[in-house]
Amino acid sequence: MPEEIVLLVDDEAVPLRVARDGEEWRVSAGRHEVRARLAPLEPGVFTLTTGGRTYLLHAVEAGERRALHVGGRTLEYRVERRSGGRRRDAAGSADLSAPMPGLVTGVLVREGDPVRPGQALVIVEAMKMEHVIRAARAGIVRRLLVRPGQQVEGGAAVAEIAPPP
Amino acid sequence: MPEEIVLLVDDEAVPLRVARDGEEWRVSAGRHEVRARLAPLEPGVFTLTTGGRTYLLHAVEAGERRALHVGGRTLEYRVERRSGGRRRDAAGSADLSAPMPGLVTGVLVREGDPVRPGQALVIVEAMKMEHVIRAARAGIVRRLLVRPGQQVEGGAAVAEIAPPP
Amino acid sequence: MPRIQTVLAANRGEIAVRIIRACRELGLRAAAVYSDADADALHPRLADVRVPLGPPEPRESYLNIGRLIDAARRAEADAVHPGYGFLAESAEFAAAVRDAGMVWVGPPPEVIAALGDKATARRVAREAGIPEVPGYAEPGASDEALRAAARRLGLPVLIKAAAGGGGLGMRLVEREEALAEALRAARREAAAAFGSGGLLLERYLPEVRHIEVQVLADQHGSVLALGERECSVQRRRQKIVEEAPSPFASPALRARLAHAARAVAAAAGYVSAGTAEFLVDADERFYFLEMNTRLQVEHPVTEATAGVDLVKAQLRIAEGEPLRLEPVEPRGHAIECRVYAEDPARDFRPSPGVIRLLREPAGPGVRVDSGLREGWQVPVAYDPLLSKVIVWDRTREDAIDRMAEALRRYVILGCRTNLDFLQAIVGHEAFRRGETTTRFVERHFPGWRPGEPLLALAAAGILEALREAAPPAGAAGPAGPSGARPASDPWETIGPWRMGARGA
Amino acid sequence: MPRIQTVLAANRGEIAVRIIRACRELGLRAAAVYSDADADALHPRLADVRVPLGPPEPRESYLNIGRLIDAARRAEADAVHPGYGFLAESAEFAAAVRDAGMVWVGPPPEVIAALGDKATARRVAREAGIPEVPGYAEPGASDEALRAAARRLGLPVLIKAAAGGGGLGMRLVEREEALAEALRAARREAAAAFGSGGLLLERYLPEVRHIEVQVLADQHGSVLALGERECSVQRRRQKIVEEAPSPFASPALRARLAHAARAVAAAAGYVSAGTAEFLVDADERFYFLEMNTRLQVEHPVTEATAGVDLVKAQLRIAEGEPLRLEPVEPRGHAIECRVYAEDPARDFRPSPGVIRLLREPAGPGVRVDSGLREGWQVPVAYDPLLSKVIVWDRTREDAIDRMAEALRRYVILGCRTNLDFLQAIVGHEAFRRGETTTRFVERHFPGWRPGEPLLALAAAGILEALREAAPPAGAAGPAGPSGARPASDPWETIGPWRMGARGA
Repeated sequence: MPEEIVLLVDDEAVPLRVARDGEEWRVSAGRHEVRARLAPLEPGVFTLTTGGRTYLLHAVEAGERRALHVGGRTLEYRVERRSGGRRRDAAGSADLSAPMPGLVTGVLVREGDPVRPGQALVIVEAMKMEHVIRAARAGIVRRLLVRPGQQVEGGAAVAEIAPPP
Repeated sequence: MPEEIVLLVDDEAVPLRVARDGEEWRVSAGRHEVRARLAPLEPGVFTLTTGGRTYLLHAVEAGERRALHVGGRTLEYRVERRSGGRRRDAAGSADLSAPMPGLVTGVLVREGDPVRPGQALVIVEAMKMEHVIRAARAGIVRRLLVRPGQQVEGGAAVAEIAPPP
Repeated sequence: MPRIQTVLAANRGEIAVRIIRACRELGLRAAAVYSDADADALHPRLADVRVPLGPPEPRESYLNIGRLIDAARRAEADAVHPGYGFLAESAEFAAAVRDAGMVWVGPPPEVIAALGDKATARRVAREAGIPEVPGYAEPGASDEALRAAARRLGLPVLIKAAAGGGGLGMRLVEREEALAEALRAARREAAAAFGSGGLLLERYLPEVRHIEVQVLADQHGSVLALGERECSVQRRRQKIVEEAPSPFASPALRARLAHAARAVAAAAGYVSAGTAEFLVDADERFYFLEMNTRLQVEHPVTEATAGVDLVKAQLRIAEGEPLRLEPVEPRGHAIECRVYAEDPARDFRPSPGVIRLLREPAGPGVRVDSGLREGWQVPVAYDPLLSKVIVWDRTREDAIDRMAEALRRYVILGCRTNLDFLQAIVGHEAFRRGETTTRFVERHFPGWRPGEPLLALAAAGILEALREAAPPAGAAGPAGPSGARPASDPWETIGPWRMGARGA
Repeated sequence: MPRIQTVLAANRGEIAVRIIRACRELGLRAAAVYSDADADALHPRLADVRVPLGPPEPRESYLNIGRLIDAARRAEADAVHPGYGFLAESAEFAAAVRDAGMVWVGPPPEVIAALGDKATARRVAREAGIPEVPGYAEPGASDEALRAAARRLGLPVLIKAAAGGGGLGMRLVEREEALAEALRAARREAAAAFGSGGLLLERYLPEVRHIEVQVLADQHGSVLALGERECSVQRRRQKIVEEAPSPFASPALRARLAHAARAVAAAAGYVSAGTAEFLVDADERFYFLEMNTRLQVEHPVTEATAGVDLVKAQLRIAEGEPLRLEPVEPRGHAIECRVYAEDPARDFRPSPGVIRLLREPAGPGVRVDSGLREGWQVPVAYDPLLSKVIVWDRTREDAIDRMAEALRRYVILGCRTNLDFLQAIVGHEAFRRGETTTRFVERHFPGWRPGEPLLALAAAGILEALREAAPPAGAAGPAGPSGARPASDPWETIGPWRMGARGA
């Protein structure tokens, strides 16, 4: 009986159907199907055999986040529970979050300011680069959530934009 | 107050005197003294600082056996408890034990045979080499502890030799 | 000159590791410095002496001349190797090292000052008869002057940090409206990276190659050219794949470039390892860009083809030894790929994280210059370069195949890297054909996203199905509930298999 | 000839890893075989296909022609690379591979048969006008005949396996009383290692060098000599340190050796990579010893100096490609040290164990060909070679310094190795002076024991004192009592620090 598993890859939902067939697994992703065997070697290391080749598979997890490497490809993902409660709204305020951990070096608007699409709002500096966070659409700055000089985490919201009146 | 610690290195007792002096340790081995600091980095990895240099120190243990690497040198050892009960008799039957794990391919004497010093008693094969275990001194074969075809552990006794009558 | 005893590597990451290794091979004591963010990094672990520098911010640590000199004194260093980036091209730092009675492993501060400022460097080249890229380079140029010059040159123009290198502070401006903001951002980045906000402009030459020549000069007037490197494959104006020799250069061009590089170095009284950078167009016309007065990130491809250890050569030159290298005939082909903690699918956004699992490739002709270790947190404060994979083989084709395999074998889990993107580049037919102009990435990889990783998705699906079947919090093995494992344990993983492994 | 698709590496350990890497770089599917003792080894992990062979005993696995052919079929292999040792010089295996319709990556069985038997090889050399070591080599010689020949030649004599190489079955006999037991033991070892107990005798030349020339020959009659290797530093008649070029050979001797090697190869109709071995005395007189019809353990030093990947070259030759290498001019200096699981202080006794911690050296000019991984149990059943450290640098002096540093950085905990001994050799003044005769070890290291490891003893003392102060069984950290850790956990260690680490 196939199981439905939804991976979140870069906040995009990737639904998989996974079924066991004796020693073999069948995994469907969209129109593609992979038939493979998995064998554990040691903690975090496995072999995956498919299509006449065996691949070394390395996998780790840290909290909700998972990462694995197989056949030269690296995949980072989270797992969506079937309850569906955790899925992010990809179209939402993602544009207004810090793209990476870093230092806020500039806040270019004030609360209540009207903004146009693409307008620079906040500057975050990390790894010797400056990143400008811009408005995704027109609106009013409802709340500013960071100050210059503040350290922010990757993904942290920096501002909320209300629709234009 | 210095502590006495006896390491067994290749079945030889190496007594050390170890004392703590603030952040520094003083370790005496025979006429030599080392003053050093130790700092942990992560499980099994430390730094050892002495004489103006800092060395990376790697250490593992498996049961009684310990091994470490520092400054390019590897040391395998066991620790003698001060009760003194575990120390081996280095001059004893060591010559009549298997030098390594392997397969007994020949037993060249029988119980009750007289043997002369250097006489070949047992042949053990391991890692593509043949090793002859010889009598260390003259005597009588009191007991044979292995048979041809038997797998033996490293250090396992293969025969007991009684003094000549 | 007295023999050097102790060398301070005034840098971090893979290049500090590189310097420390060279020192130890030469029997020199190697001293490392580290900021608070690098206390657990690889480079201090490999050194003989390790000195803390201060807070993570570069200005408080790796860019802080006073603290570095102080650290060198505490380490009883009698020489300082600056690596690349940070203060590697700071004449002020070089002078401070000299004034502190130590040996600077690099050219004298006067030469750094002359060549390190791109405006002055162009003049030196011009006087030596070497053609230069049309541009505007005046020391201390104001925003107004730069805007006027941009209009004169015609857009697109490239804004560059006068003091810098490595793409930092660089901005391509194609529309006049964008000029003001680009100047501002470039000044900020330049000031942060190099301690000077000075900028210059260059006319942007679109379909060119970036070719550079490695030189080595001793204190006695000998200058050697060790062959050229092609560094055209770039993203965000920063090199990611470099090779030697250039797949484009003809023997005649190669000889002309080597001659030009030696001429600039000789005219400047150059000492130590340095690099003359050129742009070369499709008709083999070349333009002098700048002279880098330091070791380059991509120096290993020259080491592989020329058979010269450039860091050891620098240290020997610094000790006053004359160059004992007969003119070097490069052999075979070398390629370097820079591994960055960044997300190529999101505008190469830096992506720091904890290295939870690391397997670095090895084997004949494969070299990995790395600052990585398992359990290490990649700091946010610095450039996201993690390591470099360098391969050598007899032909360019063989080297490409070797690189592809090395990249496939490179496992870094815990932070997003560009390893997938590098595989896409190296596997691209245009790369194999040697069509590596500076527009290579924008032409062949616009909005690149990794292909559907079917195998990886299947692996994830199976692992998650197994996890659902036997949740790790349920019946834990003899190691105790898996939740109790330390977060830095690289084997913290995949519930039911935690203990069921064959190796356990 | 059709292109090869899948290559079976019919071997184990570092050489299987080496072959698998080369195949994958060439885009070939790489198949590994493994005995039950090697199920957890590194080499099957790196392959695309892995086929179990059978029980650990070599005759049931790596020496079992039927099982190997069967494994090749199951892997759908169309070519077999034998590596070195085991069946690498078995004409019978080569013929079985050919008869199964697969490509043998090596010389044709007829050439192996002719050259692989040392007695026949000598005749080929003699007819090609190459001088040979005085000795007695008759196929199928009885013990009586050998004893009589030994008396004629005069002691000391060297007993050698007619079918073998690599020192197995070799015995130096200095006194007549020891002859009978030595012949018996040599026959046993030879039979076990090579499937044939045939022996030959050579007059023992004490103060000679062991110098060999790498050749590469294609199927179209081209034969190249890629320079010589010096392999004089030996223990128990087995090489432990090899280098290229020989520090002893003059350019004239080098040319004469290359000529002789090419002459023997051409006379034998040689194909693939092979090695002509010579003994050279202090007056530069040389004697042909034998032709090894396989890749040598020490092939990497030639790869480093000649700039040729010998395994890839073998695979291309096997596919029928003509040699496209112009005559090769070796460059710089390369050294290889063989890392063995053995105790040099106890007559080089093999010392298997579980690799509990592994840190392999890396960096410019350093290559480690290794079959190791953490957690792996070094099997008792096979040769104790664990890995090889190969360094290259511009001069022999620089290469020695690089090797010394690489060996210092090499951490293997869990089984006794010869790493300390290798450091002593490489650090010895006589080695630095190039005084590497075959008597080097017995002359400079009789009854060698490692010096007092004061630093290591101090470290042990401090760690034990800390352990006494806070015994691990007492107040265990959040990871639970340390006794519950799996025995293969490489971090199973040093009680109080188990959880107190900065990285945790």
